[in-house]
Order: sequence, then structure tokens, then C-alpha cells
Amino acid sequence: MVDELSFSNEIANHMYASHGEPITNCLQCGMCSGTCPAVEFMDHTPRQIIGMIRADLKEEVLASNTYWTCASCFHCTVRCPAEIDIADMMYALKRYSMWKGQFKDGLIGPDFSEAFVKMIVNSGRSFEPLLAATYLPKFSARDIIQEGLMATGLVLSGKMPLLPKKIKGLKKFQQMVRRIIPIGDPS
Amino acid sequence: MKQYAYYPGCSLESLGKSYNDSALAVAKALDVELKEIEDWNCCGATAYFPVDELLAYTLTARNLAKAEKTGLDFVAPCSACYKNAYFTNSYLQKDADLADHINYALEADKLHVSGTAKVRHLIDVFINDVGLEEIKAKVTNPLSGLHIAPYYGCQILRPRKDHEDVENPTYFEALLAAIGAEPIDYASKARCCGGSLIITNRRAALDMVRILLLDAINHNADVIATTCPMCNVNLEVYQDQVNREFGTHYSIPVMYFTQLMGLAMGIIPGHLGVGKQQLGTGSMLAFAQNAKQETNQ
Amino acid sequence: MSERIGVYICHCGTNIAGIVDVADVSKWAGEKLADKDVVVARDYKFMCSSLGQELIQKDIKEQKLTRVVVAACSPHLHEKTFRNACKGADLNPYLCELVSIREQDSWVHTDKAAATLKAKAIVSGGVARVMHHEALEPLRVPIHPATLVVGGGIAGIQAALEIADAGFHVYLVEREPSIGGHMAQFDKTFPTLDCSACILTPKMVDVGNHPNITLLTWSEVMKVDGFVGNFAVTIKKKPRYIKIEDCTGCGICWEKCPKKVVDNVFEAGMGNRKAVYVPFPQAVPKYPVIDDVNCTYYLKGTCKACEKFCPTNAIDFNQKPEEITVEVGNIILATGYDLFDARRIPQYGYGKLANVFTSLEFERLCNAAGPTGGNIVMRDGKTPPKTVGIVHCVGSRDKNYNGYCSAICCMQSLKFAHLVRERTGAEVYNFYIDIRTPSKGYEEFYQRLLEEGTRFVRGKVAEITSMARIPEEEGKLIIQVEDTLIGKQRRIPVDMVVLSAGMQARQDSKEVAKLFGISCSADNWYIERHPKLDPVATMTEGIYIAGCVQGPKDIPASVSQGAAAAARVLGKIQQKEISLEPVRASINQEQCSGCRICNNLCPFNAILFHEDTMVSEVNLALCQGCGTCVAGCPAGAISGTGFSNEQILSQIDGLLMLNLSRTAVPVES
Amino acid sequence: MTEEPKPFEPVIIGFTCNWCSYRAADMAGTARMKYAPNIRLIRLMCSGRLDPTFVFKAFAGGADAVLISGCHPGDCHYVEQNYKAMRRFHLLKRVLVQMGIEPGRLKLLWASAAEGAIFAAEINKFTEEVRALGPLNWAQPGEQVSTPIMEEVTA
Repeated sequence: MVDELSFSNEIANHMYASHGEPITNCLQCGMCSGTCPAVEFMDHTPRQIIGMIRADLKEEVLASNTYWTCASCFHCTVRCPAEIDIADMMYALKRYSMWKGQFKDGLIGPDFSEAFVKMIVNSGRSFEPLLAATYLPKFSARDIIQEGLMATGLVLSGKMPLLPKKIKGLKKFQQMVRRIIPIGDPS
Repeated sequence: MKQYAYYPGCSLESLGKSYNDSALAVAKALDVELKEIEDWNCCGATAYFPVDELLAYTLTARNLAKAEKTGLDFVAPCSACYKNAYFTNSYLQKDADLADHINYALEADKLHVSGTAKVRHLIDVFINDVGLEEIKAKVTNPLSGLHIAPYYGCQILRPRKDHEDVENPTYFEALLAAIGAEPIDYASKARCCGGSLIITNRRAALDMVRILLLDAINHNADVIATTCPMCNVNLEVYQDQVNREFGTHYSIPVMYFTQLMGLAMGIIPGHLGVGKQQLGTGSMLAFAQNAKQETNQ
Repeated sequence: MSERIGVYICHCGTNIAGIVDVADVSKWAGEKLADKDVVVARDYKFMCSSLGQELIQKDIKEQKLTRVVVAACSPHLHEKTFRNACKGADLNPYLCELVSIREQDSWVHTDKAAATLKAKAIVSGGVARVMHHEALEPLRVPIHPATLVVGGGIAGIQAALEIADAGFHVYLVEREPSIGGHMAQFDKTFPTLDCSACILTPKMVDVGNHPNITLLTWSEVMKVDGFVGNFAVTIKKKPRYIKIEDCTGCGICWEKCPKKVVDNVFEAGMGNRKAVYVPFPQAVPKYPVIDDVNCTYYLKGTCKACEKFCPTNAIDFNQKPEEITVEVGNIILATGYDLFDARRIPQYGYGKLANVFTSLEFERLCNAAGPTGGNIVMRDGKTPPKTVGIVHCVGSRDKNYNGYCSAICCMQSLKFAHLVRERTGAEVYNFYIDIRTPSKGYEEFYQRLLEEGTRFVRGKVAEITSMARIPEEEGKLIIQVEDTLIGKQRRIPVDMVVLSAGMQARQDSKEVAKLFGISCSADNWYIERHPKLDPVATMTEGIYIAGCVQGPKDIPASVSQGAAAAARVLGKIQQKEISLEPVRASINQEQCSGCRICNNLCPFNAILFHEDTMVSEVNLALCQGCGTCVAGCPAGAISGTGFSNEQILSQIDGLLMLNLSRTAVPVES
Repeated sequence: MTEEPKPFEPVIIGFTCNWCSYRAADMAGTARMKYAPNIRLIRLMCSGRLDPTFVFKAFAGGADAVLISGCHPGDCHYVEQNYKAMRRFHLLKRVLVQMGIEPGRLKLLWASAAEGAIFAAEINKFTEEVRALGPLNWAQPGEQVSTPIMEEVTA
């Protein structure tokens, strides 16, 4: 019988490629949370998340919006006195929760990332209007109107193209991607 | 003529078109040739890492591989693209295992990456390869008296660790001074604008934008200068949403550093995509004109 | 030749026995090495205990042992112990070999079988080696009774006084114009809050007046020759431009001097001094110094105001740097520390935001003799702060800067908090990661601060900015931090910030260490001989360290170390002479071909060439016993006592266990 | 139960100087840092004492590898003698190759008294490298190297 890997170890594994120190080195000094520009919008501060991972509070961590609220600005990473790559840890948590398909309701992040990648795989380039389809449903009516207003503004100002671009070597490009993640034949 | 492998990145084809136009126009004027990497793909900004780290590295590596073939430095005008390329490059130099995985995937596209290309941001090329003196010499109508808030943002600086420069960089100010403008000194110049959250967590992002605008305006900035399409769009396009959200009345033009350089170097505004801003840059144009007349007198 | 060897395996409690099967090793040695002249092999709980030593002595007498091998801890710890034990039993101490099966075996390996086998190999190596040991007599060198103390801070002062009071001469060298060090800059000392100057200046005066102390301020050590007992130290006396024999220290010169200079040393940039100055009123010696970098005369060639007004004609603009050489037997290094440069953390705004102060600046601000006469005011020099934020751990406990804890910042910050409340009644916030008060009366002081109502916020400050987001923040310094005890990011507006900058090694500590032939840790603190049992000695005989040069510490600890180092030196002096390891090279005149290769190999010029006989000879007084010439001699004419070719070659045999079987024994048993 | 074939365990002779590298080893011990038991140390006063003969003797005696360690350049307790060790090291490598011994079996390591961790880590690394090289197939184990060779070397 194989004994279960603890949550903290799972996350450690997800950070295998991290270029910082392991989160076991955390002093709980709060430099990350003090620095974070998005912290007011997080259920838990980054420091608390580290503490919760170390305490193996898997459900609580996955239920938190903290790691989906990380803006990847890496300010915590460069300031951490224990040289932990905290922003990278947030990515690790995102990957983990997408892998488990388990995250807080009402979050746009997961769908967005997935849609984004799908789009790239299909065209090789990113294209805003296509994306909108994926996240607008989750927006409140008010948000949709605002997005709409903005989008029209953009189109008028000639910033938003109306046709998607595709790269030429798309076939080979997709073969390349297939060597990393399983993708079906592009639609 | 200096040559570079140019990676515009997706945003410069759509939202950041004026950045692309101005970048090419200014490069031309500075005798710099930006040779676009053929058939490049999206680098994924911050959106791949949540899905698959290796994929994120590989997609960037494909562009690096293409740049390596040319033997030229890899230049990105978008800070997010730059950051991805810069760290993918340095990681695959250090991490042989990572390099192997990436190259296995690249084989499918008949490509190989070794991490030999130098990864640069456009502003670094202008400042360090062309040089401030050279730029000064090209300035026909200096933006004298124009208070510009240089906005660095995150990805152009971090996660590098050379603290003095990462926490308090000054090269952008130097560039703005070189084109005759008055760079303002404000605390938020390297603070995150929330670009990557604007879709996924709009309120957080808008609040971050608000704080930046507040700080720049408190320091009497006439315009905010950016080095990244994400930041630029975020700071400019979302201003009225910020105003609705927080009952503020911000209205400050946001321009790419290349547009400002172009204006100072007397390039026709139309060629710089100036005027395509949603917020009136009329004042800006007028300013550039006056400056021209003054210098002509 | 046949010897009678005794082998002794130490359990060291479970330190060795826990991993190495000591019984097996001694049994094995007794049997397998019997044909190698081992007549007795024993294991014992603590070989270094008196009982263990008696055991060896008993065997030496009864079994007529001619050689002893002890397998225990590192020779650096107990070689002397066991050599003395042999001596006690009338066996020449140098016929004893201590091999390490603890530091080199049981402590670093986990596989018991492998460790036990390695222990056997090490023992067999020792046995093979000891065969070739010879009875030696230690070299005796007289110890010069004078001592050099480098650094005139509290640690150096204490050391100098202890030695001088014991009746021996001390040369005290100080780089600055006056002794006193950092302590002279402080206002109050924690936890008792007695005034720093009040307790320090009497000691400084004692140093100045002491008949046994030659005080060399405004001086630096340039060169150190010789070795323990007989150092020759070259000291450079920078020109004071003052004839001290005539100067009375009346102070007219610095009154009259027209040139104001910002004092970046003593006043930490908070105040001015003149171009001719004494750093502070109670300076020892009382003679001023002319700062020839800023003095108008040296810049423009005119002025000489000081000369005109000096009542005793003590000014001498023609003084030149002077080098003197002193003979000393021992050296104490007490060169102190540098303050961490808070500018290295831009997000704390020091140097950019006017009202962010460093701890040293704040000490001057509090000091009654300081630039503000002890008034705690903001940079404008008049407004007292209403709220003050004190930031702990600035540059300390942070891998981006210094990973270590600077030990004094907590107490210093508490002291600051108390002084601020006492003198201004301002609201005080202390931002800390952990409060560390591990000394007599320290925790009580912390309690007192809690009672005084000082606010404590647990969290490492992220940034300090003047950027206001809400009206309440206008015109304030905002300290942004996570209050980790409630899990919220807070922005706390204050009028003044004090950064408790940590301690770091002197910027030139590496060069100084090299000058004296001692080694630095990764953080450039000087390495003590043993972290617990020998904290003031160094690996180099005759050179001691005291105070912060060894690592961050507070005043009580520095004073104790100064006294401890002095005690060690006095002990050496009392011995009058010390015995040195007789590890020296010697040249066999018959075999020497006179090629002179060795002459250039020796860094101590200990090998001289006799033109008449055309052979080289080693000067035992100068030879340090490194053995490079032994290895280099093409004729094999040079031999090194204690480390002869025979000894090492047979130790190799032993380690490979060739002495008992014809085939090398692999690691697994 | 079946016997797993044991991995090859090399025997390594290590020479340390009395001031830096032996104290690094002591420190590794005091700090209980674990490393491979394959190395057996010999203490010299200085790495400058290292007579090339010692290295040949070790190989002749069946050692699979030899480690030479001393103070960092510039930190030598005897001013500059470790530089001499360094020169001999490079010379030795050349000679070893001529004798058909992989140069990878000889390693030079600078370790200060404070670098116990480095010392331990390097020994582990070296042990693995030597294990990869396999046993030294050279002189018959135990066969003494005849003195003439030694004289040639030292000369």
C-alpha cells in the first residue's frame, strides 16, 4: 500500500522547477503580504497561504481566491528575505487547482487561462474578441456593459482588429505543443 | 546600421498597434533595423503558467530558437514578452533537463534552442546601444516643460534581484530627460498596474490602476509614459471605468515612450499612432507643435 | 625493529559508539594488527576522562608500551590531552597518535557497517604511522611580555586595561583620532538606561593615563612579522599636525578654525566639526587632529588661523606620516563593526525621505551632547514628531542582505521606543519579526515597554513611502506592512521613521584578517578557535579576537570578551615561554646537492645557503613547518619532523589496510 | 530473498592541510553533515607538503581516487604554499594520464575552515564521479611502487 503524499509535498513537487528556496524556509515575516498590491482582494494573505500549505490545509487553500488574485508582479519574490519565489508558488497553486479541477466558484481565471491556451493552440496568436466569449458569461450585467462600451471604443479607435490572425507553420506548431500537453485535433 | 531580431508580440498587432508603429518609426530614425522574427507565436504572457509551466517555456523558446538562427539579439517591446523570453532563456542555459524537454518539443517544428541569443527590451536597445547622446542629437523639438511620469511596471524589472535597480531604476528618467522632458519622481513607478488581472479580477485591477493614476496626478504629471502594451492599455483604456468604479475624475494621457521619442524627434504624429489614444492627446500634439515653433524661432 | 603499541578506541558516549561498533574495532585491532606490534587494544566510554587517561598510563607502565594510538575525536580537540597522558607515564608525548573517528567518521556517516570499517582503516593507518614517530622535544620560545591591542572601542579598552593593570605593557592602536568606538556615540545603554558616556569615559581616561599603555590613535597597523611570542608589528602614525608634547588641548584652535566640515564619522552626518577637531569633548587623547583633506591651508595654501591663535605653538603643518615597529608577544583584535547601509534597501527611502533616520543618527539625536542637544526632532531641526515608527531587522535576517540576526537591534529599538515616549510623548510603533531579549534584564525591559503602551506590529516592513492615498496620509510617511497577527496589510502614517540597521563586518575585515593571518567566516566575521569552548582565540597562536569583530554582540558581551582575551594573553605571558610543536624541516647535509630549489620555496626565508659548503640549512627559529621544501627537494635530502615521508607513506598503507592483507579492502565489509 | 548486486564502492584517499581543509572536515563533523564514507583523510600541515609520491603511492596501493585539499588561494596559513600544491596538482594530472589513469581520479579542492558544507558536498560529488569511473585497473593492489619511479616523479 502506497501512503498518500501530503498536500505540502504535492505543492513542493509542483514547484520543482521554482528558482527560489522551498517554502519550508518561510519566516512568516509578512514581507510578501505587505508588498502585495492586490492583497486587499485576497481571501488570505500570501503569507497565510504559505502557512496553510505547511499545515496541509488543502481544502481551505483550494477554496481561497488568493492565488487567482495574484497579478504575477513578482514584487514579493524579489523582496522575500528567505528568497522564496512566492509568485511562482501562486502559479504552482493555479496549476494544482486546475489539475484537480477544484477552485472557488465565480472565478474567471481558470476558464480564462484555459481558453487562452486553447486559442493559442488553435491559432498560434492571441486575439481579444475570441477570449471575450469565454469570460463574459461570468461577468455581471454591469461589467458586460462596461466591457462592451470599452470594446466599441477600442474598435473605433482602430485598436481592436475584427479578424483573428493565424501563424503559417500552425501544423508543426501544434505537433510541437502535442509533445507537451495532450490536445485533440484543432477545430 | 544595427540589426535586431524583433519580436512584436500579439498585443502590438491589435491593442498596441500604435506602439508598433512608433517603435518602427523611431528605430528607423535612429538607424536601427528591427527585423521581425518570421512566423513567431504568442508567448502567452502570464496565461500559460497556470496551465503548464513547460508549455509556457516551450512556446517562448520557439521564438528564441528562431532568433538564434539569425544570430541577432532578441528584442521585445512588450515587457511581458520580454520577461518570458529573458527568463526562459536564462533558465534553459542553467537547467539542462529543462532544455532537453524543450528541445524535444521543438524538434517537431525542426527547431533547436541553446539559449545563446541575448534577450533585450526595446528601451534597453535605445538607451544602451543607440545611446542617450545619439538620441539627444536627433531631437528636433524637445518636450521642454512637459512633466512625464515614467512608468516601468513589473515585468521589465522583476523577478530580477539586483535590488537598487529593481526597486529604484532610473534609466527611463534619463531617456525622458534626453528628449527634453521633465521626468517626475513618484513612488509607484515600478508598482504593478494589474494588467494580468483586468479580465480575471477587474475590481482588483481597477484599484491598482487607480492608485497609479492617483500617484502620477498628485505629482502633476501631464502624461504617463509606458514601455508595455499591457500597462498602456490598462492605464489608458480603463480610466473611465476607474472613474465609474471609484467616483474619481481622472483623465490623463498615456503614451508609449516610443511615441514621445517620435514627437521629440519631429516624426509626424500620424506615423506614431498618436491621436489613436482614446483620451485626447490633442494637448500633447499642440504641445509638440508649440515646441517645434519655439525651436524654429 | 619491533615496537609495543597500545590502541585505544573511545566511545565518546554514544557519539562514536552509536555508529561505530567500537568493541568490534578494538577486538579487530587486537587480533589483526597483532603482527603489526599491537600488544593491547581497548575501548572505553570516555578516553579523555581521567579514568580513560589512567587506563592508558597503566598500560604504558605494565605493558611497557612504546607507542600509543588513540582513536577518538579530532586532534584539534584532544591531541594535547593524550600526549600529556603519555608524558605522565614517562612516554615521550610525540610517540602518541590521535586519529579521528568522530568528526571524520561517526558524525558524518549513517551506515554502521561502513563507518565501522572506516574506523578500522583509520586505526590501522594510525598504527602504521605511529611506528615511524620519533621522540621529540617541543621547541621553547620566549614570550615577549608586551601586547598589541587593535581597536579602541569598549572591547579593546577593556582588554588593554586588564592587561595593563596586571602590570604588563600594552600598545593600543586606534584608527580614529580618539578611542571610544561606537559606544561613545550612544546616548543611553539598554536595559538599565544608564548614560553611555558616563560609564565609558572613566575607562577612556584610565587608558589615557595608564603608565603601562602606549596609546597610538590616528594610527594603523601596516605589517605583522614573526609568530606567537615574538611578533614585530609595523604601525603607521598618520600626521596629526599637532605637537602633542606642546598641546594642552585648550580648544582655541578648533574655536578659531573657520572651516566647517560635516562629521560623517562621530556625528553620523548629523552635525558639523571643524577642520581641526577632536571628535567629541571627552576625547582621549585630548589632542586635536588637522583634517588635511578639508583644511583650508592644505586646499588653498593660506589660513593657518589655528597656528596664529595656538597659545603654545603646538601646530606643525610639516608633520609627515611616521612608521614605528613594536615587539609584542600577543595580539588582540577588537576592530568592531560597520553599520549596515540602509540605502541598500531603496523601498525604505533612507536618503530620499528626509525623516527616515538610521539607528546611529537617532543615537546622536537623543544624545545630550549631540547636534540637537538631545531633543528628538525631525530633520527640520525643530518639530517634534507626533508618531514614530521603529523598524527592526533592517538588513538583518534577510538573505538579500545579511542572513544573520544582528543581536542588538531588538533591544536597541525598544530603547529608542522608550526614549521617544519619555522625551516627546509621541505614539510609537515597533515593527518586528520576532522580539529577541535573551539576556539578564532584557525581557523585563520588553515588559516595561509593553506597559508604557508602545504599539507592537508583528511584520517585516514592506515599504516606506510619502505617497498618500487618503487625506489622513497627506504629508506623512506611510509604513506599509502586513500585521501578521491579524493577517491584514496595514498602511500606518507616521512623522518619523527609525531604521534599526544591523551590524556587519568592517568593509576591510578581509584585508585585516590577511594581515594578521587569521580567517573570516562567510559573513567576514573573524573565526574563533572553537565556537563554544574557545570564543576569543583564533586558529593562529598568539592572536585573539574580542567584541563585534567576532560577530554581532552588545556591550556586556563585548566587555566580557575583551576581559576574556586579556586573561588568555596574561596566561601566556605568565608562562614566560611557550612550547611550539617541534614540526620543523631539517636538511641532511650529506644528501643536499646544493641545488637551492628549496631556498625559493620557503615563504619565510628560513632556508639559508652556505656558499662555503655549498649546502642549504634550515633556520629552526624561522621555519614554520609547512613541509613544502620537504616535498620539493629533488634529492629527498629534507625531512619534516612529525610529517616524514615514512610516516605518511605508511599511513597510506594503513588506511588502505595493505599492512594486513595483500589486497585493498573495499568499503563494504 | 534475492541478493541485490552491490554498487561499486570506491576507496578515496584525501589529503588535507591542518589549517583550512582539515578544519572544514571537523566542521562538517561538528555540524553532523552526512557524506559518503568512501574517503579516508590524511592530515598534512599544508597542502604544500603534498609530495607527488603520496599520490602514486595511494593509487599503487589500491585507492580508486585521491583528493588534495587546502586553504583557498590567498588564505594559506603559510602565505602561498597552496599555490605550490596547485602547480603540482596540474603536473600530476598530466603524469597520471601518461600512466593510463583517468585524470578524473584526482581532485583539487579549496575549503576554508568555515566551509564544512562545501567540503561534504564536494566529497559526495567526487565519490559519485569516481563510482561512475569504476575501479582503478592499474598496478596490482598491494604491489609496492618501486622507488626508481618515485625518484623520477619527484625529480
